[in-house]
Amino acid sequence: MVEMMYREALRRALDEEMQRDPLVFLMGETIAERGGSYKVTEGLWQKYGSRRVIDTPIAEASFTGMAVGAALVGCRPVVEILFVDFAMLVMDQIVNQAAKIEFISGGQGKVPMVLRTQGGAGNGLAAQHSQSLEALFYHIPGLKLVMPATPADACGLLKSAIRDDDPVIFIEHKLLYMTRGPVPEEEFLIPLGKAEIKRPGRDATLITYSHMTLKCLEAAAFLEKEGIRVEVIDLRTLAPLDTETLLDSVRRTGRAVVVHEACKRGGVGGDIAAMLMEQAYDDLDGPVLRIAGRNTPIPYNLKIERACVPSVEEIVAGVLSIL
Amino acid sequence: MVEMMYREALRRALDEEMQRDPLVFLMGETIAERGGSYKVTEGLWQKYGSRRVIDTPIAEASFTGMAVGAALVGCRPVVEILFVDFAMLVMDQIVNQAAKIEFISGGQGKVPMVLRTQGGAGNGLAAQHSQSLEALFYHIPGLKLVMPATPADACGLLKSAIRDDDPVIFIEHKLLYMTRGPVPEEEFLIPLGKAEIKRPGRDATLITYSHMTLKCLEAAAFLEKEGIRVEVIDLRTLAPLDTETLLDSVRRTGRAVVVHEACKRGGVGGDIAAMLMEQAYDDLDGPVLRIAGRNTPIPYNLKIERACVPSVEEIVAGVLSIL
Amino acid sequence: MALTPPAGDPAPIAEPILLGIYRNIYATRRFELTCIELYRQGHIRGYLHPYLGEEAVAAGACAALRPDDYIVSTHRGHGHCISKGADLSLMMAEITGKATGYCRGRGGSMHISSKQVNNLGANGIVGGGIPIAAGAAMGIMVRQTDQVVVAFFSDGASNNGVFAESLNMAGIFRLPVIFMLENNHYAVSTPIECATGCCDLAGRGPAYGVPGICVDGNDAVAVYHETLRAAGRARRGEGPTLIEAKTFRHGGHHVNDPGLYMDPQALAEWKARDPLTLMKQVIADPSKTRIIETEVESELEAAVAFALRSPEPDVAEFIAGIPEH
Amino acid sequence: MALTPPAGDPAPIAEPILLGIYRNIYATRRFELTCIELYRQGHIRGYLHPYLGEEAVAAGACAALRPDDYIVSTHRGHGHCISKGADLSLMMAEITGKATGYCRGRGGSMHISSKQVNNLGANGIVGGGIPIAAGAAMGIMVRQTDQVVVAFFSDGASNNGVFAESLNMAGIFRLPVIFMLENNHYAVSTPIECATGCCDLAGRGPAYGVPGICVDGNDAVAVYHETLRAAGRARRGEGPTLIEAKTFRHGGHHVNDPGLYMDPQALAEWKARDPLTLMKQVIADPSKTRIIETEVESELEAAVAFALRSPEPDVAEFIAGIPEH
Ligand SMILES: Cc1ncc(C[n+]2csc(CCOP(=O)(O)OP(=O)(O)O)c2C)c(N)n1
Ligand SMILES: Cc1ncc(C[n+]2csc(CCOP(=O)(O)OP(=O)(O)O)c2C)c(N)n1
Ligand SMILES: [Mg+2]
Ligand SMILES: [Mg+2]
Repeated sequence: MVEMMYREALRRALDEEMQRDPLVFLMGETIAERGGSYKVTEGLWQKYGSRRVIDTPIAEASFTGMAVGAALVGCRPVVEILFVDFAMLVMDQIVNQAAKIEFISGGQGKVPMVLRTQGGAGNGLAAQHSQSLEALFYHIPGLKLVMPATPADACGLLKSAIRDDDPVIFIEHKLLYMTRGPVPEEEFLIPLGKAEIKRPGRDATLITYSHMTLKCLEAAAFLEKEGIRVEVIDLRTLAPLDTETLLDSVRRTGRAVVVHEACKRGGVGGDIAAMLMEQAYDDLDGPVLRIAGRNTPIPYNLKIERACVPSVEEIVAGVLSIL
Repeated sequence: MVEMMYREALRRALDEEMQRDPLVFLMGETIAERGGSYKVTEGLWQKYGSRRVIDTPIAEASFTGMAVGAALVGCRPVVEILFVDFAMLVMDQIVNQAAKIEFISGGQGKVPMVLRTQGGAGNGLAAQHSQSLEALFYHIPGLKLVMPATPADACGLLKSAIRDDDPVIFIEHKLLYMTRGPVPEEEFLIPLGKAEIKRPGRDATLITYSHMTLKCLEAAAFLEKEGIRVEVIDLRTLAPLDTETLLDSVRRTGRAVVVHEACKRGGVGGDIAAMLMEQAYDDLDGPVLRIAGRNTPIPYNLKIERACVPSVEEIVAGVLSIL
Repeated sequence: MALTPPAGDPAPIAEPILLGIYRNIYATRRFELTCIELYRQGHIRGYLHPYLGEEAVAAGACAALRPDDYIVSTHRGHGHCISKGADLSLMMAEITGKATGYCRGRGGSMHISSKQVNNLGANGIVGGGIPIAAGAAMGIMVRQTDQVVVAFFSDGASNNGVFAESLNMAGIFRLPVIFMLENNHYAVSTPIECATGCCDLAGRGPAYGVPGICVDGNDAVAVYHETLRAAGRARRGEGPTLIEAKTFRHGGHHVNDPGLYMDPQALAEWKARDPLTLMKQVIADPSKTRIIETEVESELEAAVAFALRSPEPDVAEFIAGIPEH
Repeated sequence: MALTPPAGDPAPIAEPILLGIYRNIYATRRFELTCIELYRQGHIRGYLHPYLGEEAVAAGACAALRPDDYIVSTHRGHGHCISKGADLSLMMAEITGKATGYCRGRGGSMHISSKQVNNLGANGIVGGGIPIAAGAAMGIMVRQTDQVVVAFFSDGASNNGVFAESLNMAGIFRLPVIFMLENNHYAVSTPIECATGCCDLAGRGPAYGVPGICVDGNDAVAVYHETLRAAGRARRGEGPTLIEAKTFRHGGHHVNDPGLYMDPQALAEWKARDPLTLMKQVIADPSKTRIIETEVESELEAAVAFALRSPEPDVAEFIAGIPEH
């Protein structure tokens, strides 16, 4: 194991895959010489040149559409959309094109592209740079959706995403780039579609992903001191959803809380809660609780921004409320 | 009461509101002289002229952005996006602009616009002209979301949507335009945010909206013959959600099924089911069931297209399965 | 039928190419008329946008391409697919929604594609194919082959932002893509004069650093020569070209649109310059065109028979293929 | 400070207008430097994109507008807001996230707006404001007033599709909007030569049927005259104008970007033509500029004091305002 930052782990994944497969290439804004706003692609332009690390104009819709086209002719493009908020400019290319082409072509065409982007609140960037919009992709058949929380997951899942033959939406979190964690020294892959029990427990199951995994682990550590052992499951991949791991855990613990930063209304938490109810009703000792972002755009001021997303205290209180 | 078609009822709403308020105007593709693809705006250009019934080029992103701008300076634009699938081209304008401006301006700006569009499968129009994408709007704070099922609701709700000071996404269904129903002769409004019990019952609650309302009513009529009395609630407005009417019904019946045409994964059904569980767990005699579209793009061939969305038989079977 | 262009510069055009162009114009014309008939009989559902009157653009352009070159098509895409060499039977099966069609009955007319002939697909989103074409060209750049891509689209799409963006990016990356703007003067019922204040759409090329030229879209040979020239530039790494091919629909926007809004005089003038007739005049020898016509007719007859006797997709199999979560 | 232009044609420019322009350039310059300081001290969070070096564009353009005209701004928007006449205290309170700010601390620098002076708002989405501006102009058309709208945006945004679409639509509807393209030659670190193959961005106007002109963006008086002319056309129902104002940032893209990638020679040349100095030379009388400077300094001092002593938004109140479902 080596310690590295989340962003370094992402860079390593890109580097290894570009090394391995000459058909992998990167496209995005100021990702080349400048190495990207969050420094994920630093050094790759120097190593792979301008044919494979491509700076684009501010034309998200079309360069994402171009990734679809490049994927259709056999490449494996990885596009970077600076903020998931800006992914709203590429919804046609993702929802109507990337997600549909294999289907409408009856399997003739494949779109093995990855759209890397980044979301979440916490830096005072206000309403157009702080959203959590994964639910919009989660609902679209034909897309895979990955949201890693740790450097190791970031590396292993990004590699798998690049090798996957479906379009993969890969959403990072702005507060995670500088976090550190152990990553295997040898090359490794983490399969898409597998959740991970990040902390085992028996009293309740906390189901979460991305940055909220860290908060759930903190909450679990706190609760442990009170003698409450909660299991923390990091989904890692949201679509396809690892229902098996979730059902298995909930059947053991009898209680579940879904935690995410995105707004509660219409968030993926509702889908997961409903699925658990439908499939494990008799094993549950009470309703599945959702702890999620408030139903509001994110404000600029840090104090009120903080009030928009779940805190460790809220998670703790939520768990206590259902025991 | 007069009998009219859904599309006539929509036209009447537009006509009455344009008559009443010179700041209401319409924008869209071939809506003027040609009266729109689904004939909703027929005759309005002739009556109100090219300054208020405006044909645009195929530039959805920008004409929707223009509606935002026109709303900001005091107008009440109603834009038509031919298919909700094409709304994917205007997500930036809706999610990042229309839904955010009142908030980020601290209330200085208001965006009283309506985006009328149309969704759903059933006509062999395939994967890019048949989607049900309301969940994408449902998740975004700052938007209202209306999906009427009957001519009367279409008329009364569209009028309220136009008068509302928030951006309203108003989604019609392609299979409803030619359906008929009674509409009050006198001018009337239906408030946003109020569900309607379209058929009272005591054995289970069917929660639905848009075209599925018709199928649920059919299912309920069928079940009645078996002596099963299901209550059918038509949400009409999805956001804000009329939780009160839903909770009240479910507390009476003890059983709930949410039915929608959109894909189950990440659909609004999960949110509603989770909300009911969270708030009425003790009144429920079992899990809230979701009957929804399959997790697939819609194919062209009619036979397999039909297999993608819930049928009356499936709804009947679903209700029977939870009794 | 896929046609191989002569190597080198646009020398006097060889007869097999001319015959191939005629074949594709004729096949498209007859294919479209047959589809309209099948639509009226209920064998075709959904949207059907005939390419009638515009056949020379696809036939001329594709004649200048190699089989391994790509095209990207539109909602009005039968002509592109045929001219790139697709099989009429597999096309017809798709358009009638059969399991044997190119897309297994899932795509239909509006989404027809053929991997076999490198047609990356029609598109139900106006303008949707333009960045896909530029991206295929970028893929070619990454793979370092000398293929080219032709993006077909019409005047309506040219007012959409993705056209400007893609043109601009193709220019800076010198992508091997040809933007083939089929200016048929209408987007549904909206005449181009009402959709833009600019005169020649080809003029948008230079605004984004891309050469733009106009060509008579009813003259297949002219389209062929311009495409060949542009393809040469693209293969040599000299970047994209915007070609505005001026043409006209012979009828409404789709099968159910009588197109009454169309300017009758303009329609008559364009019909007088019917691309089929024009190309027949180029060939000059009626015995040669007759052979082609006979061949096409029997191909088409076989295609219809194949489509009509083919099975629809199996519902249970379809459902079984859908992932549960 | 909002400035009223002289009625009629661009006669020799009246002194109060010149002084007003100088005031706005100076105020913007000092405001930005103060913001950078406050950012370093931790009073400002998030993104801060200074308008340093570009002040003459907003000052010149807004001097040609009436108070009831609208502007639409960008992420680099302080200069637009100041030149349209906004209150420095309410601006500074917003940028420091206070409840007393224009947007109640919810918007911050990137979303500053002021209804009071008809600034429809800055935008965090590059290009996001362009259709909004065209739409405000359409609103004016519907309401039948003679107001105009100025859309500020930069070279990066001009490569986004919404620019092309909006330009085209403004042209066909003859909307009273002025597209003020602040070509500062960079989009973050990307020089404009790498982002497009075309030379003068103003040339995109004619490609969409809209007149396009270039102006020296560091010469506020020149910007004023061109804006006045365009506003006159717009008010007379003659439609939109694209004005490309060439200018240059005096530093990096945002407060934390040293801008090392910038061409040092070009930077030196542009700095030698500092819009503040140029405008000072126009006024010529140092006693007059000194009075303005003193006034601005005390306004600014008051603004900072107001901002710093203002309360932050109340959390409980904020939460109470959020709808439950
Ligand atoms: C983004 C989008 N907007 C609107 C439509 C509806 N529509 C289908 S075809 C068409 C007209 C297209 O005009 P043009 O690009 O000129 O193509 P043509 O039909 O002339 O071949 C329209 C508006 C669509 N399919 N996609
Ligand atoms: C749609 C979108 N893409 C990317 C960004 C990130 N971004 C912020 S400012 C900027 C550069 C904008 O360049 P330009 O339009 O020239 O404006 P300038 O900064 O020069 O004023 C970028 C890429 C964004 N905010 N919005
Ligand atoms: Mg056309
Ligand atoms: Mg710039």
